Amino acid sequence: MWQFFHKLGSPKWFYGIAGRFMPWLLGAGLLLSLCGIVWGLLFAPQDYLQGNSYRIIFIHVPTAFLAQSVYMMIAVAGVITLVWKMKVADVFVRSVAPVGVVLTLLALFTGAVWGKPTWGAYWVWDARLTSMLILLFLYLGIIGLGYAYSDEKTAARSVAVLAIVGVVNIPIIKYSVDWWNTLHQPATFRITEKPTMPAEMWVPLLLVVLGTYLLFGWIAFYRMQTEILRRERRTRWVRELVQTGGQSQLKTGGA
Amino acid sequence: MTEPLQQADHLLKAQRLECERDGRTLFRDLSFSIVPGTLTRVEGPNGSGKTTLLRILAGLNDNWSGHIHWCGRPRHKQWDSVRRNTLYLGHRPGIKGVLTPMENLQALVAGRQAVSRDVLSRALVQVGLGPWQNVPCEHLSAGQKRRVALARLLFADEPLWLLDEAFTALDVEAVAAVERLLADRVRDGGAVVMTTHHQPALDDMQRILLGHGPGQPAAEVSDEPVAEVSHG
Amino acid sequence: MAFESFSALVYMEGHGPYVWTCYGAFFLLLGLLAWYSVFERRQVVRAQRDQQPLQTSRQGDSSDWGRSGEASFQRIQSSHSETASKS
Amino acid sequence: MGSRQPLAVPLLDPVNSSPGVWHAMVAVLRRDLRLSVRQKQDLLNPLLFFVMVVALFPLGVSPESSFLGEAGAGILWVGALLATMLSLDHLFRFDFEDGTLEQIALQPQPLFLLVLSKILAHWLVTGLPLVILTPLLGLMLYLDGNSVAVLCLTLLIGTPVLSLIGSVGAALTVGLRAGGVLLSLLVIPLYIPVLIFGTGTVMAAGSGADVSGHLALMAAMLVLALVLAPLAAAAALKISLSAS
Repeated sequence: MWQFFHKLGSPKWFYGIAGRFMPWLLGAGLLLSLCGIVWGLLFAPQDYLQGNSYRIIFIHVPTAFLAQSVYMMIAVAGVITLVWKMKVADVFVRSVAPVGVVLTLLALFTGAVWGKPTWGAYWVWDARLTSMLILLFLYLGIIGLGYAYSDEKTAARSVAVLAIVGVVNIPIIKYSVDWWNTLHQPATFRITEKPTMPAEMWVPLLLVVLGTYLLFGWIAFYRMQTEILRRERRTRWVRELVQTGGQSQLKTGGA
Repeated sequence: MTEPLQQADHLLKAQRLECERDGRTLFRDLSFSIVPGTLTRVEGPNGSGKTTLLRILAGLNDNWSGHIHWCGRPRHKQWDSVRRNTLYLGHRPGIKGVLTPMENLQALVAGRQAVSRDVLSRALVQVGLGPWQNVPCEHLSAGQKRRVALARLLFADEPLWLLDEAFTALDVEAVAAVERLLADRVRDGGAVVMTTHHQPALDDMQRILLGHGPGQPAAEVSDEPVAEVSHG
Repeated sequence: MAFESFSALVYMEGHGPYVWTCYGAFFLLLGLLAWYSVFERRQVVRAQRDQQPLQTSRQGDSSDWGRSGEASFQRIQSSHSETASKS
Repeated sequence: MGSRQPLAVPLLDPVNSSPGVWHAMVAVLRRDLRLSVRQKQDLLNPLLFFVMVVALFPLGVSPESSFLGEAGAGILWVGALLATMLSLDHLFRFDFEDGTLEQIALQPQPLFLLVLSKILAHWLVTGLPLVILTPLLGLMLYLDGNSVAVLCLTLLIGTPVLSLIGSVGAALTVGLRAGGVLLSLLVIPLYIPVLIFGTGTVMAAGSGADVSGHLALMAAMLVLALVLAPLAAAAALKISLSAS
């Protein structure tokens, strides 16, 4: 276990192992999410309350879910950065924070568009949307702080502290926003709870959720590889990789 | 990692220190020990990492790798003792302009040492600030402000002093006086590590030589030690 | 199949524009993210390739002007002062 | 450890030879208070800012008593929040720049306790005056007596939380030359729960509900911030010092 942990800290080893996983992540991710989306759009039955607009759920919930869990992952990586000083953890934070922003933006956008047919306005100060907006601020803070420091180590450790402080705050923020707006809809879907939706609705949703997680894994690995190439550009293995590895290996990360 | 302890007569021992800053290696494979009763001068051109080294020794900078031992045991296991037994004076020594020399000293010393007002007052007199004791420091000259900071050395009881550019802005007599103070301290068994721009008139100095200057990109730093300790 | 015809699928009883906008944004943004990531990778690799010959050639060339870090603080004769002294 | 020559300058025992933690904390507090008293601007600026921001709302939105009575608590809370936030950048910056902060970090006492002292000093010179000024501004915004009392109570519990959370942001940005704007970006999302509970409590009081539960919740937030924020701020300060 510890050996594995130690190895994981080595950018070179991580570069290789990520390359081996990526094709599978990409393939399975695309397959699952496309299946789920097609099922949800074409075959799932209409919701008796919201009509067809509920079909936005098949992308709103996965992006919102993922946006939140990416923030948690960043905080976990922050703990690893501070405690074990592992380089790869920081590479993860750097590469993944922009992805989190994109996901949060998507969740906000789809939520707002969904709001129009449901509530009659594009923006309603609904608890979940407001929480997502605050999450966006948290992400922007992390990115802003990360780019403010020119020294990579300082940036990494500062961002780690901020992410941990943010993650301690997320439950408080969620609770306070829920309290502030008690008129919100109950959370649509939780893995741990028995779903109240019919299976024809939640199975495709589950597919898309799983698929986007896998796709996130792929884009995270891909971006991490790029970041590693950038950071380790002075090392011999990166030089050799760039010279002898050839384009194809670098683009897909080998396999 | 832990080697068998040798005679632990050193206060501080650094083994294979390496420090990289903004992608540039400042020093590598730097080993030395600081023994009571010695004066060590860190030497090197601008940008070679003298201040960084002192900050590492003080425990302010932790972007380094290697081993630092304090009195024979790894330093990170005994921060309390390290902090209490090390006095670090940076080139910005923490003197507030709106406070008087007396108030400044009181605030700086409060957490370290129980020193009476009387002692502080005598220290200020002896660094030549007797008449200025109750004048806000913003009205003092740069050299006088430096004297406020250095007044701490007149009663400091820490065995290890780390002085970064302690002589800046002092006039010739003051420099000589501080040099005498350091020599006395070393004779009494204290240890001093310092950086200075002038060549101090002190015999029996240890030297830590750093770097060849900022022109060297990190990629080209060879494996030969860029730093060494010689006894002068 | 929840829809009887293609046009019913597109129209979705009036909710079509909202649903399709969302899906459009989803694919567009994720596509942009993927494209940008590939673009970044190419840039990094290209920068690295362009730099390598430079780095290897530099190693032997120690006389490279201004790289030794030694200072002489000699005054520099600027062309302006030169012409001024001539006239 | 074998035979060792006795040192003429002995090693000091960190516990017995240095003044206690309490003494050190009081010294830090005293210095900061003294600095604020000598530099009156630090003391006055947040207050003036608070008053002016609050005065903008009747001018910019509506001076009707119906609007102000409804929104007054929120306006005062937002004003207090912004005033606190503006003063945060100075919390560590001057100490960082003149070397005081490294001397504090090198003291034998735990850094987070000394940081707590600094935060307390910050609250005493910014948060507390805001609370004291609130009844006056509350009257100008047509708040009734009960609401003003509850508002003051929420600010009394809430402004220390603002100072505590803000100290983490200040510590993270102290090494940056233009850290002020970034500091706001970092701190605002963390301030939202405090704001929500603060104004929510006043509104609940306005509708005649019992607010002791709300106040207890705010007190719990204060305790949590009191325990965690100094630790995080101390960690952040060490990072910032390490980079300088």
